[in-house]
Amino acid sequence: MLSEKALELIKELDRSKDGKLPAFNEDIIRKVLEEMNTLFQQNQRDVGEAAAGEIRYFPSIHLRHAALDRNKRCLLAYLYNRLERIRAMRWEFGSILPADIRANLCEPETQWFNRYNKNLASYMRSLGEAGGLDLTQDTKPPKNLYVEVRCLRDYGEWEVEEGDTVVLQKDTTHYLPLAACHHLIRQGVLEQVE
Amino acid sequence: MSDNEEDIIEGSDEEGEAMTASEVLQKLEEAWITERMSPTLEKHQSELVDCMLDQINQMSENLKRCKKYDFRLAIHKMEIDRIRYVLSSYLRVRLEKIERFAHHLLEKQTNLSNEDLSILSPQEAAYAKDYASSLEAHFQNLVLQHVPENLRTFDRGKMSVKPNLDSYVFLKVKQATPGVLLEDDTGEGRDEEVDFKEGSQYLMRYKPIMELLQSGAVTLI
Amino acid sequence: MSAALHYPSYYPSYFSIEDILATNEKVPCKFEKTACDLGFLDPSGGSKDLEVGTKLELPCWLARALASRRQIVSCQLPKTFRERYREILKADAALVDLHTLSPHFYELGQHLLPLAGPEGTTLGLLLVETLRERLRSIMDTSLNTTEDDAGTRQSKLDQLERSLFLTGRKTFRDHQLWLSRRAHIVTTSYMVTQHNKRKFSEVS
Amino acid sequence: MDSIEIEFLAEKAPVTIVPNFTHDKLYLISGDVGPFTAGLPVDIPLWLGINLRQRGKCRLVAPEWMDVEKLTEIKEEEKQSKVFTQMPCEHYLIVTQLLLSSAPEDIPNAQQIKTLVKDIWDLRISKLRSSVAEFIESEGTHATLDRLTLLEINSVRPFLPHAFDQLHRISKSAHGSNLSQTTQDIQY
Repeated sequence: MLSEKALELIKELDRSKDGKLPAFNEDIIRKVLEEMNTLFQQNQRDVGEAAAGEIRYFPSIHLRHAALDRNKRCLLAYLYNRLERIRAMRWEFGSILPADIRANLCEPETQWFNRYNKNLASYMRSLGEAGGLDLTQDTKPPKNLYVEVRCLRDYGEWEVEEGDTVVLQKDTTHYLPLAACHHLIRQGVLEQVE
Repeated sequence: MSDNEEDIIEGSDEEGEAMTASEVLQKLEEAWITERMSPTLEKHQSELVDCMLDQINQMSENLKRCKKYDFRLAIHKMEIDRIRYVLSSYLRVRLEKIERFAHHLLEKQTNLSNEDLSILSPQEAAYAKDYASSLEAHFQNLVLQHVPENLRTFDRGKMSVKPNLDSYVFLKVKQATPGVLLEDDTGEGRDEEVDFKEGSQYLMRYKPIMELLQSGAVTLI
Repeated sequence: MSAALHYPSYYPSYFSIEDILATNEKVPCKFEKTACDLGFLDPSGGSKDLEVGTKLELPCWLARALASRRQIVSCQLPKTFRERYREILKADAALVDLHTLSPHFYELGQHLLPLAGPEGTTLGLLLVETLRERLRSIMDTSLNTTEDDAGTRQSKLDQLERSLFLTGRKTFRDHQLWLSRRAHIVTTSYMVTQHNKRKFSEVS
Repeated sequence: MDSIEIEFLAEKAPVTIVPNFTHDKLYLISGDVGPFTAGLPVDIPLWLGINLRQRGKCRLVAPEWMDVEKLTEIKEEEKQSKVFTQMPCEHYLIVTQLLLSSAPEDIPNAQQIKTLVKDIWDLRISKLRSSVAEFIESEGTHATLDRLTLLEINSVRPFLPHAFDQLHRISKSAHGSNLSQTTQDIQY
């Protein structure tokens, strides 16, 4: 059936839910684009015939046109849903993605990610008059200023606040201001214990 | 630390009267809940946001002069954290909607007669524009420029994602409003009228109460 | 999933994966006009054209495009939506294994409405009534039961019902976590955790 | 909203404390609190009360309704009544949880209070579930939820509004009056 290749792209995304991102499938995209060009050329030819009075070509023209639209929809939906996941990653991983995830992005996606990063950063900087507001922080309503945290891996020396540093060594526990160590918890360096 | 009990700050409600910081905070919290519960993007409240950001920044500055063991320090810091949480959560949920409905919102924006009616703040509008055009550029780059000529357009009418204004919401009535019309749009011709009593709570579609929400007769809960 | 604050219910858009999958379900069609040079689409026929009278199962998106304007094809409802199954659904809506019957029951059903002809009204009613009948038990199991029971229950739901069910589950878990006074603890990002798990399993 | 966010809203409600210190008024952004005089009860926001209690600076005072006799009465009334009765506090479960987890020794009959409040919650939630079921079957287009508290409403959210969104969307396409967004996309 027509447009079956294009559907494979959608099924691929459907199978890898949970925010995972499979490698960019350039191969199938190319095949879909080829199918589209073939369908288009056949339609060009038949449209020529139809213009010369051969109305019997209309059903085929119509059918191929529907398939062309369907292919376009699948391709754009593939790109769109991937960008949505890449966007979510900015909020979860931060502005630098782990290397193995980066490897699954195609070059234009990496560029898009960088542009998203930049746009977000300049929006956050523009808030208020004193240097902006980091919206990736404060993910939960605050309870206490200080929290007890356990270190999940060696991270080395880290500056809590101006001039105040601690050494974050695996399995050590610390009592730190949540506002300062929030992003280390989100990134899996520290774990909040209670 | 602000030692002035009558700490009146700039910022204005409909009557143009100055509001106290605590009134601004109250309004911001209401706007936050409404934004969380509404299916669409509500009108921006950047005056409230700017004012509160200013307040917590000023307070943080003042706290630097406090002695480390000042009894009040932790209390003020906690309050700053609480306010910053509301601000962040409010602005985050707006960003989520702005991204999702970017094209739709920008189109509404261009059809505006008056800038005061703008739903997006100037910063948000800039953000939405860049976001929408980054999507289009990406589509162009990887797909649209490679497809047959008659399929190369990014058709906004068909493709832009729109909010579902038929979404059901919970609401509380602030001002009694008789005869609220719930039009039946499923074609069964069962229009209904409901008398909103003050303090009553309902679950109903967003669209019929959109204007009452804007006028303040109801709030989303 | 992540820190999403705005969770609208399912509402199809041009980019919906769900909608694209639902519209791929097959619909029995008969060609009312000859489609030149497209004989290859019929795996059983060997002719160059798709002749008038050819019966073929087409994906819903194509069936709709061909049936709508020039009536190139006429369509039949897929069997799940025909009378025999409608009777079964009417009699015992709450118990039917809808997932096996049609994984995109409600979405496909809605796309079939314009193809249903005089049966349209009955089909429309069937969709609304089936969901209404089943909601109670979806709500009760999603908001109450243990994880095991929930799993069994979920397997018999269509895609749309599943999304409702998972919505209820999330609320249930959130409330349990809150009751245990652990809801305020800041945790590692979901994606970071998943990523670390994958990395770990690759190493070991 | 998550339960934790409703708790955040509930933490703005006032609670009475008896401080063991004396201090001038505090000028918070959200409003002034105090002054504090050792031994004299004063009303302050719950979040602050709990913080001061954790720091050993005060004793919490149980709200008037947090009383075995009163709660037993409320429970009986809720049992007898077909409709939801008026709760003495918009955030009764949250306030109970917060006070009992941070200072059980400040609340007389803490264990009994906990059980009673849990019973009241359970009664109301099961009442809510059956009225939701009735509402679904009634084919109504809107529901009244008078006297339900925010956390109770949240226990059926977003399931209930989402379920109605879907019923509505499907009815709408069923009546063909207004084809949904994608139905049109595929149409041509």
